[in-house]
Amino acid sequence: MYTEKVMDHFTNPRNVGELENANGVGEVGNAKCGDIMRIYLDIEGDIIKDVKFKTFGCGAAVATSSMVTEMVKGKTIDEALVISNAAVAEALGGLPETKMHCSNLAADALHKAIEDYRNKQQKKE
Amino acid sequence: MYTEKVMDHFTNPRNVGELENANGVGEVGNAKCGDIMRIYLDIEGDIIKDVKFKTFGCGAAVATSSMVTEMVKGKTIDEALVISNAAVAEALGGLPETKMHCSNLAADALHKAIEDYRNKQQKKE
Amino acid sequence: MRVYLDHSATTPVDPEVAALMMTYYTEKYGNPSSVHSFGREAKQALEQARSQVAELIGATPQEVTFTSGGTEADNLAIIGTAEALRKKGKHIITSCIEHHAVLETCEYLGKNGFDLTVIPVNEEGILLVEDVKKAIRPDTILISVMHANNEVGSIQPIAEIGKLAKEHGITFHVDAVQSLGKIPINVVEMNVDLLTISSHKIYGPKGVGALYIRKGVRIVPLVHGGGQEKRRRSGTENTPGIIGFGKACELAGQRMADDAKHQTKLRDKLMNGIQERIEYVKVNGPLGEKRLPNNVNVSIRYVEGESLLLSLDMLGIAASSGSACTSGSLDPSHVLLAMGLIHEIAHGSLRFSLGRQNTEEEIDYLLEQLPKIVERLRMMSPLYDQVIHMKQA
Amino acid sequence: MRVYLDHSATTPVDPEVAALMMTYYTEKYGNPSSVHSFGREAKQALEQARSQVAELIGATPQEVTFTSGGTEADNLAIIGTAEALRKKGKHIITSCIEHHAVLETCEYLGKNGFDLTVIPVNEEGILLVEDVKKAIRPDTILISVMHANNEVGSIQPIAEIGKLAKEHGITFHVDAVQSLGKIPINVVEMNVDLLTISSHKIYGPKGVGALYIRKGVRIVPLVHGGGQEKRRRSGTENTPGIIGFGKACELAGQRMADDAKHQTKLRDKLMNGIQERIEYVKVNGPLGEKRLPNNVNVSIRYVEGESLLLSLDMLGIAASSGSACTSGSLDPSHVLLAMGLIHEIAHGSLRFSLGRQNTEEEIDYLLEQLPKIVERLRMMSPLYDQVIHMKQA
Ligand SMILES: Cc1ncc(COP(=O)(O)O)c(C=O)c1O
Ligand SMILES: Cc1ncc(COP(=O)(O)O)c(C=O)c1O
Repeated sequence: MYTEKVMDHFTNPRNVGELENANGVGEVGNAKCGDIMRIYLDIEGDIIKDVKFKTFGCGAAVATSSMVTEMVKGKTIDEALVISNAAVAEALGGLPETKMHCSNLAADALHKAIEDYRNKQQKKE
Repeated sequence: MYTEKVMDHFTNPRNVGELENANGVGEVGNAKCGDIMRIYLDIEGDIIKDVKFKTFGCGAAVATSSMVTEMVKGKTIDEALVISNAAVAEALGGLPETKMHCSNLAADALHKAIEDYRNKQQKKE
Repeated sequence: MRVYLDHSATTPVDPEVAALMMTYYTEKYGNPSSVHSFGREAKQALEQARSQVAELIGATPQEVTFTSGGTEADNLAIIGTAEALRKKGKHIITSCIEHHAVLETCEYLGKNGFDLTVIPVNEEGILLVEDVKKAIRPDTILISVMHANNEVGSIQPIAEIGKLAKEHGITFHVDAVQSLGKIPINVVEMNVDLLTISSHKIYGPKGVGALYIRKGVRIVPLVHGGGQEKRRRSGTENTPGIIGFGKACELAGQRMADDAKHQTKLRDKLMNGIQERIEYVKVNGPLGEKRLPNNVNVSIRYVEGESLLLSLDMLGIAASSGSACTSGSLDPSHVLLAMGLIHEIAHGSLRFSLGRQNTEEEIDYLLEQLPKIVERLRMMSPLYDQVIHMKQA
Repeated sequence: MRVYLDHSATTPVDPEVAALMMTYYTEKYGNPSSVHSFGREAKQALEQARSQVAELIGATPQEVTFTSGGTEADNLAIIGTAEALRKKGKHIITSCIEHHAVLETCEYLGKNGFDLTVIPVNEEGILLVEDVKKAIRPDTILISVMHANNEVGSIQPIAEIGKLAKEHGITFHVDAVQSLGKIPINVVEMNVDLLTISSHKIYGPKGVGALYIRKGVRIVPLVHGGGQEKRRRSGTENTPGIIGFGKACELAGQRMADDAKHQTKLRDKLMNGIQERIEYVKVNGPLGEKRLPNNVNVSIRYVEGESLLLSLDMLGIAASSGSACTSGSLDPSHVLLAMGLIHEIAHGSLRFSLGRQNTEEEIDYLLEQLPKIVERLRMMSPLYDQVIHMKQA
């Protein structure tokens, strides 16, 4: 069903947890659908210095969350914004068809977190 | 499918052939249905002295023909007339359901042969 | 260590059954419709299997029609009755916890001119006879209720519904796929007209099932052709499969009491063990006699079912879940939802279904591993935050 | 000596196939829908089998839907198309020599609001493309014609009919149960939309078949439930059976040329041998390229088919017949009648269908025994009297 890479990220997810000093947090999904992903960003200047996630969901949900955190760590906001859900799935070597829509939302969570960061910055200004 | 007795009568049919001096011949069935039985009787006084048959048909048709000849040889006409198709099937230890109607006509052929004998006798008188 | 705890999904074929089948694949391979000896030996074994199946459900062999499985038998029962009785009425009653093979078939008919009433269940997953009674209309032609539920093991009041159906002259179909071989079935005592059973849930081969059709009950065939199975189900008979099913039924009859005793013990050990070792756990389905001896179903809050399954799988433990993610649909188990569970909790449910070969050691292993898995996933879960915060406070 | 010459009825399972299946009965027994490793290993093997089947008919794996056999696949093709296209039209074309799985299904639809045209055949048992063309109406939704006939081995002009169907935008179904593994099949070159195949005719297990459904062709399922096989055929997959079918297809592909050569040789030897040794014999069906390599069909005048079969059977020889008595119906083979044979002669027909394992010695044995049997039965036959009298005169 899942690729080896998906199983690796599910078994040993990178960057699990919360960031006390997160300046951007994004959450997508809901418990009703069986998937919730929350991404915490620590952004300095334009750079994503640290990132963590918490996910309630299936194997694909956990693996995409883990994958996206790896993909953005150290990247600029602009680089992060071009990462799509499809790109995350691809980086994992693909996802089963049935998982492409409901559990492949990690990039959305990332984008929401960036949006949250920008909103907060604007308020500060 | 068939009882051992049926198979015995099919393999070693009793009284196959024609009777040159038959004084009663009866035929039932037709080639279209796949079953024709012809019975030859040699009747002296009231007694069936000899009997033979020829049959085109399935295993049940052959076996019932053979069986009925055994059942009537040496019997009186009246005894022969009470033999039914069902009695022949029973004497063979039963027939498959699908064969009870189309291939179980030997007693009918016998009765026809007796009828033929009686008609001929009447004409003689 | 490989621990199979998914016997409600399917079972291994009993070695004795498999060995018997082999003979009919490679040596006695005749077509039972054939006149010759190859055909006759197949036919004879086929009819012996029919008797073995009939025996286990209290039917006569003539009342057993073989199919390609439980799903086809359910379809034949429901569509076949609807077609046979469409002039008499258009109303069909079923329950909300039926297997998809029944529910989808009823819904197919619902879209093709029939009326459907779907009876609810209580929080134990058991349907109330009173509700069935209320649903009956003058044009009701069929009631279809399962004997035991595949997800939560709840046993339904079949004999009482059967009595009701009989009083009203309504055809009564029972899906007994999960109860066969686990608890006694008697179609006469239960007043059942049509009963679905499946081979691969009782250590027989996949791709074989049967529909009991009470003598005199009319049904239109689903599959047309050579007229096999007394014109009720055409197609060259799957003789090796059917013969395997027959043998499996014979063995099930012999072993039912022992199996039930053994599995009930493991079931209760597992159910209690999980509750002792893990917090925020809910047992789904009834307790005691109203539950199949081999079913355990629990909801583990704040985690999702598929993640649990994958984690168990990596330790060699095979189970199943009511999670939407394991079914390819968006909603979690319709059975758990019907029992009143909220989506969030239903998603985190696990079913362990025991079998003949399971041991205490296997249950111990599971009870040792599961808490660690749950802990790990909960630490990853945003839903668990509130609990952590509550605990810290 | 036991000589099996009824391979068109069913074949033994190849030992390699049977051995493979065993593994999936007793070890890798998971339900392919399950998430765990037991499920995944079953799923993977299932998909490999799908590729093996697709390969043999020139399809892509996604176009292969597994069923419980040829009969169900025929039903799914015909009823599924009729339901899917009922708004478009009500007219169905088929031939008079189809298998009952097609004919009975078409007749069932005929009784349920559809119009049927049944195309005749010539005396060789081959249908004329011209006749199909004439039968097409603006409301024709389906043409169903078999690739090779099961009784007389006649091969139909499928590619030409496929072209015609395509030109008219009509769904084209082909029952290829008898041709699979015997002569090449390519669904693309033949312009086929739906193709029925069955495992137990090609040394695979009984109870398994498949329907090729060309990408884009719509079909309503026959069996509703868990949504397996991309919702086209619900029910727990018969994985061991399907895996066996896949392997059998692979082997059939490898051996097809050799098998055909071997069987054509035996076929011609048998066909000629019978004609040399027995008087008043008629060969049914075409000769040469238009005939399946493994089919021999002869009418032996003045004797009845079942009697011939029983007599052969007692010598260990298994064959089949077009006699009404072997089918439980009153009429002999509808195929032989359609070819213009009179009842009387059709009743006395025999079919010998050759297989991979048959030898020259077996054919010699048959050719030695058959004349004696015929002689014995003819001496018993009232129909033969005229011949005897003619000879004596
Ligand atoms: C209650 C119930 N009914 C029907 C079925 C379908 O049976 P089968 O898998 O033989 O198609 C199943 C199992 O899948 C089941 O659990
Ligand atoms: C031409 C043809 N179609 C369909 C079938 C039915 O296939 P199955 O026996 O797999 O149901 C057969 C064989 O019985 C056949 O010969």
